[in-house]
Amino acid sequence: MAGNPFPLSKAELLKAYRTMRTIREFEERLHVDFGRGDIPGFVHLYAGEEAAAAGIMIHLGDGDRIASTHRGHGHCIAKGVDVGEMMLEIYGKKGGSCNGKGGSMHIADLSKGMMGANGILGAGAPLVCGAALAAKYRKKGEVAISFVGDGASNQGTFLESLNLAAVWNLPAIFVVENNGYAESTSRDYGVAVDSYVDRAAGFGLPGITVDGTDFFAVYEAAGEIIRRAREGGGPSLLECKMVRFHGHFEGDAQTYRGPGELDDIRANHDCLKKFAAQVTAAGVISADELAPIDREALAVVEDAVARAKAAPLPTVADLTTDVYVSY
Amino acid sequence: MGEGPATIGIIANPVSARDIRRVVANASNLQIADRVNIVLRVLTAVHSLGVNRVLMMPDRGGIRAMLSRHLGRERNLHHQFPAVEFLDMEPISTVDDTFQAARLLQASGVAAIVVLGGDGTHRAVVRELMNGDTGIPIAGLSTGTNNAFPEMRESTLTGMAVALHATGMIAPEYALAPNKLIEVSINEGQRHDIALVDAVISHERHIGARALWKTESLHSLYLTFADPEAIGLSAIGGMLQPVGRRDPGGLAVHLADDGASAGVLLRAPIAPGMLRDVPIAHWEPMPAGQAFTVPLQGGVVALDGEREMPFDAGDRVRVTLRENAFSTVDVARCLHTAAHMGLLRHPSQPHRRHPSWQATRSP
Amino acid sequence: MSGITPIVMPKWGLSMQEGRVVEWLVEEGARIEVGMAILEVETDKIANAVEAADAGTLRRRVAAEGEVLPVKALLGVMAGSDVSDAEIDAYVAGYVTPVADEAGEEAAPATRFIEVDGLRIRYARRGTAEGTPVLLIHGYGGDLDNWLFNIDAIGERLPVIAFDLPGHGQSSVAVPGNDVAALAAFTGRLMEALEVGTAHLVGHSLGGAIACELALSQPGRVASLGLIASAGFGDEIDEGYTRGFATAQSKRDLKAVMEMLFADPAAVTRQMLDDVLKYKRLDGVGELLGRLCDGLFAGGRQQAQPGLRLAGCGKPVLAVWGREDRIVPAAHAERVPRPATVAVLDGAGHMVQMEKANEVNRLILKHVAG
Amino acid sequence: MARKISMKQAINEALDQEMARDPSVICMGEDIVGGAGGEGERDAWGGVLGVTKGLYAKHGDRLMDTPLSESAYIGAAIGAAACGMRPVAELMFIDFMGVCFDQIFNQAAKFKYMFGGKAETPVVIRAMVGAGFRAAAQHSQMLTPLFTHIPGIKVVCPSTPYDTKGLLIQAIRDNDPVIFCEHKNLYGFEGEVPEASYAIPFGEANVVRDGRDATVVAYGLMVHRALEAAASLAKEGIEIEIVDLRTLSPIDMDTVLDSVTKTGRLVCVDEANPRCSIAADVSAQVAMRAFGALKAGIEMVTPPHVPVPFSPPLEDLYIPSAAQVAAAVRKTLKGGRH
Repeated sequence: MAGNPFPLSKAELLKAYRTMRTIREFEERLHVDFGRGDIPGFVHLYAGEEAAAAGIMIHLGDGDRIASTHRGHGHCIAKGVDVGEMMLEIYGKKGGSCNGKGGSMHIADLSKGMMGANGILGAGAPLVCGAALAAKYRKKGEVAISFVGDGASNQGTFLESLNLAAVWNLPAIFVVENNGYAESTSRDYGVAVDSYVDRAAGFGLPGITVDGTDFFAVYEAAGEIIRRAREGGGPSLLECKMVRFHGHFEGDAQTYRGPGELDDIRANHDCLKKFAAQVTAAGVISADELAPIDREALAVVEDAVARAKAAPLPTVADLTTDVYVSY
Repeated sequence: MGEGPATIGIIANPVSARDIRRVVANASNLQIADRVNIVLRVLTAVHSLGVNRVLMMPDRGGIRAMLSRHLGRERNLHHQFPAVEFLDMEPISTVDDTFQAARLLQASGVAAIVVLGGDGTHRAVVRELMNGDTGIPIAGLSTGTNNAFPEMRESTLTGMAVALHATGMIAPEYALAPNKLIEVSINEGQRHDIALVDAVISHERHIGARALWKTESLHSLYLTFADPEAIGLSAIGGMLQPVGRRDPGGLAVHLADDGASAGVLLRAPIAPGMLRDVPIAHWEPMPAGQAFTVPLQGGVVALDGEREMPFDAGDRVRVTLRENAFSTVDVARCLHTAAHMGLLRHPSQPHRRHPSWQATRSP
Repeated sequence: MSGITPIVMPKWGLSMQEGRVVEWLVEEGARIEVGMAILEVETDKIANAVEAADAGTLRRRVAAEGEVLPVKALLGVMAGSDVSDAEIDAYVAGYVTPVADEAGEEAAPATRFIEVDGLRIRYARRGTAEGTPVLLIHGYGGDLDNWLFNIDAIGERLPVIAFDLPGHGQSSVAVPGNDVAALAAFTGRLMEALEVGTAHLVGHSLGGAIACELALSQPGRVASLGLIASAGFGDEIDEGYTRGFATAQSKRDLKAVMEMLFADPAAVTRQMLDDVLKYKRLDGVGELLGRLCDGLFAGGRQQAQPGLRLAGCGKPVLAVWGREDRIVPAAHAERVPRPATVAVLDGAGHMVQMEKANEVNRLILKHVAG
Repeated sequence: MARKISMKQAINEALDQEMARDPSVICMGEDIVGGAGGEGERDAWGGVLGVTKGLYAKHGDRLMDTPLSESAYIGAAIGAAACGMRPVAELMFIDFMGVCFDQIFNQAAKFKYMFGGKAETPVVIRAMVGAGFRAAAQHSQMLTPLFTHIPGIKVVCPSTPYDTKGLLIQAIRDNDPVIFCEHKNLYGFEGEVPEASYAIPFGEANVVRDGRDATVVAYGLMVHRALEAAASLAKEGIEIEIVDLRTLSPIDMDTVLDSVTKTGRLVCVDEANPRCSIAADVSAQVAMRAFGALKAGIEMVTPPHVPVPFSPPLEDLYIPSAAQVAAAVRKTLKGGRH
């Protein structure tokens, strides 16, 4: 095989694969540990959706901001948030990304441009308008990206933000991660016009729909959208049609799905399998080169879990820090 | 036909006109609401002319959900529609949905298939129909980005023409027209596909966001027809040497590596909102049945505007034009024939607002 | 109405418009000597005693305790025994608080600004037109209102000029330097700008050190030195005050610091704190005071002691301390080179010119009269 | 010196000076410039009551008119704050908070704590508060208790032009989100304000009147009602001490407790509805922490627990009056254990 047919170097391809594989291992491990009762609270897993996070975030630097959703682990990892600190946070331990005060739904690391997973659906969109406004004042070509699910795209905040971003011509990008379900409710029921490109069009924004399980489709579309925003072309919307391997939250039996749906998703729409097939078929990366990454990702996650389990819990002294306390 | 209920199929692609050309070239986006309205107008038209059953492709892109809501409202208002049934399939929001729908429609024996989409959607339907060899005609409605193949026409009129054919009011020899296509074969049929308008060879070797719009990557174009009024990569041929939809043969265009080595530098509308200078090396007629071997070591074949078939050095890529490959409903001829024959004239029936038309065999 | 002497509401400072009668200290019919405290009056800034300017008998308390009255309102009547009660009744009934007089006085703004070396300096001119002027120099963190009980009293005899040092009061928030020499040099240039050739310098605390330094470096500008709780006579100074004043943010913190200035902490009123806070909150003041504190009082020690070099300077020197001075020890009075008039007053702290205003005013007037 | 300006001018001056001092300060809001996109005058309004008039000429595009889209632009202000800007967003009327409340109480208020102290959200949201404008139930509320309930938000409600300028400057420099409540009936109120820039620290109540007989705690317009009451009570020989809270979060309970310890009696005056109000909060704190000092029951003077009515006589009845404050003081003086 002569040459690399992809628009990324081999090293970049390996990095993208590592990102996706790390997310997958992280989420699958949480699925198991949550089931065992090791993890407090709610977790919402990103497994199955990795190609979107990886395909978009590979274009970004720390100065570019993202605001995530309740299903934010994948965005965090792809944006460069430390996996060990994330695991500590999810276990509610000291030293976590938020010192145990945020948990799964609120992991943030502003030094990495990660403005937080968000427990309020649709809340990230206005924040991203602000981040994009700040970027516009800074004039360094930074962009800001709001992730939103198909369900939360019905929130007024999201729709208002499309308008605000358009009228202020902000370097803001709205990524709709359309996995077909708002919690248990199908988009067929909950979305009057099940096209996010149409919603963008209603505000005069260009929109693209891509197969969110295809890393390369996401990569190329996101690249164009981000370049456009960096150069002053203003906001756009990217709809990634994708699949969710797990339930809305852990513990969700997913009885709302059709028969065989989950098996089909895992068999035929696994973005990691697709990626591996594409790069091996092209002869750029061999299966032998991917295997060590799989092992390393697993090791990273296992190490993070071990450290998280061993880490100290916050104490009463932590209860009243990081906020001013009146009387 | 003409005996029993006349049935047609509709395949409406919810995600055509959604690709990256919205961002890079201000291409239009036809909203789901508009696509649903187009379908509703087709339904009204075919019902008025005697089609009382329509089979539709289900989708997860919003058309089925909105259409179902709208049909409910229309029925509340006592508007008349044919029975609309969604095919028994689980949509997965890829081109496979179109393949499966075409397969099911073919099996159900519909008289014609109305297709809403661009060149890519029509290609997918035809590809599947080619496997079945039933000769079911299609009628295209432009709802895509590049719409060289489907004609720009009000959907009501297309629906009328389809009904005139489906009910047998106009015989197939008058109602239908033959079409060319291009077959692409890699390694003697190991991989095989078709194009309705253009098979374009690009140096790019990955599929990515599918749409092809970077002219510097183009190697050669194989065209079934080349219309100066068309948009898309076939416009390159259209501006060099027009070849009609119904003319015999096609056109092969070979691009130069750069402007310096080009015989001609041609400015062509290669996508909506995008004119580019394309360096042309030479072009030649493409007689039917003659295989052209692509002299490129590794690249991708884009079919009707979308990257589909990557190939490596050593892969043997051959391109062949086929004539009379499949049928389309000739809307213009149907409507002119109907006018000429007075098919839509009928005695005044004040007590019936919605006459149910009896199929009338045409001369 | 010969023989009737009115006791009126005094005007203490530039902004006083009214005062509240706190307490009468003398019974009707009692004999009053010059300088005797007759009654206590409180303004929004400070409480003080109204002292007798003339001798006589208190015949009538006109103002009731607790009453708020404008400046120059009639508070009481002194008269000899030859004056009848009816005459006093008639006098009280006919007394009109002279607002017109006040309006005339206020027609010119109480303070003005002058630019010196690019700094905007607030100053006030009071007193008579003729004579060698008295220049009042306040201390670290103070302003010209520190002289509110003194400026008009001294002004009865001589022209008086008070000003806000650079970085203080309403002058620009900047200083020509963080040491006594720079501030003295600046004061000399201010005198030049104000066209004051020679003046009696009266300085309080840091202002005293500035006056000493000016007397040594530019003796031609100085007629005499009046040094009130003066810095410059040793290295001791209370760092808790100097640092605390610079850093205090809240009214609560500031109150504790300000109370160190007075023998009687109750002298620190809410209004006084508010005024100081208004100054301290201005952008840059906190940092400026910090730098000034670092320069003047590094390590909690006075860095310059020009007072100790006054011997043989040939200028008449008056030095006054409050015995309970907690900032600059009253013991420094002993270090003032003789010949000099030295007084240490009981019942007063560092702000002796406020707490014992009448005594300090008498000492100054006697001193400048030569 | 001794320059007198209105509260409205004080706000304008604070914004002007902070924008000049710090390039990261930006202002946004509906019609804060006015006339955007039209063919008429730019800076047509300078805010619905002209508070920001003239700033556009000096600071240009750092003042941004927004669409009528409170969730989006308040959220954007918060997002920009989290990314290094110091936005001052004007919400016109605090009553509009309902449409963007999530952005304030779930986002801005929480970031610092929820992200383990690693995020700052230095945003100021200015809004008009208070009744008396014949603006009825949706443009007249005193919603301060809604915000004091939420940890992480600072809440300011000044009563004088001097305080307004210093507190607004502090609000802009503060690293926490601040709800800055401007009483619309005080916009025209004049007072001495230094021309230079200054900041008044949060959490420091101001004793605006000394008195020995009873403590009256108030904020905003109610401080002036308390002062009116004080003047009439003084004629009866009753001297009340008035504590202007100035900032409601953080709240300076120490000053309140000091005063109550001195006077032994407390009247809380609040323009907010009585349930769970600032008055109720202060009363509870004093009862809890200074019960021994109290010589009589605590009195609250608030509107009735009804929406703000429109008809002028009804609205006048709604707003606590000086007479009501004086009556409450007399009542607490009559009652008592000593």
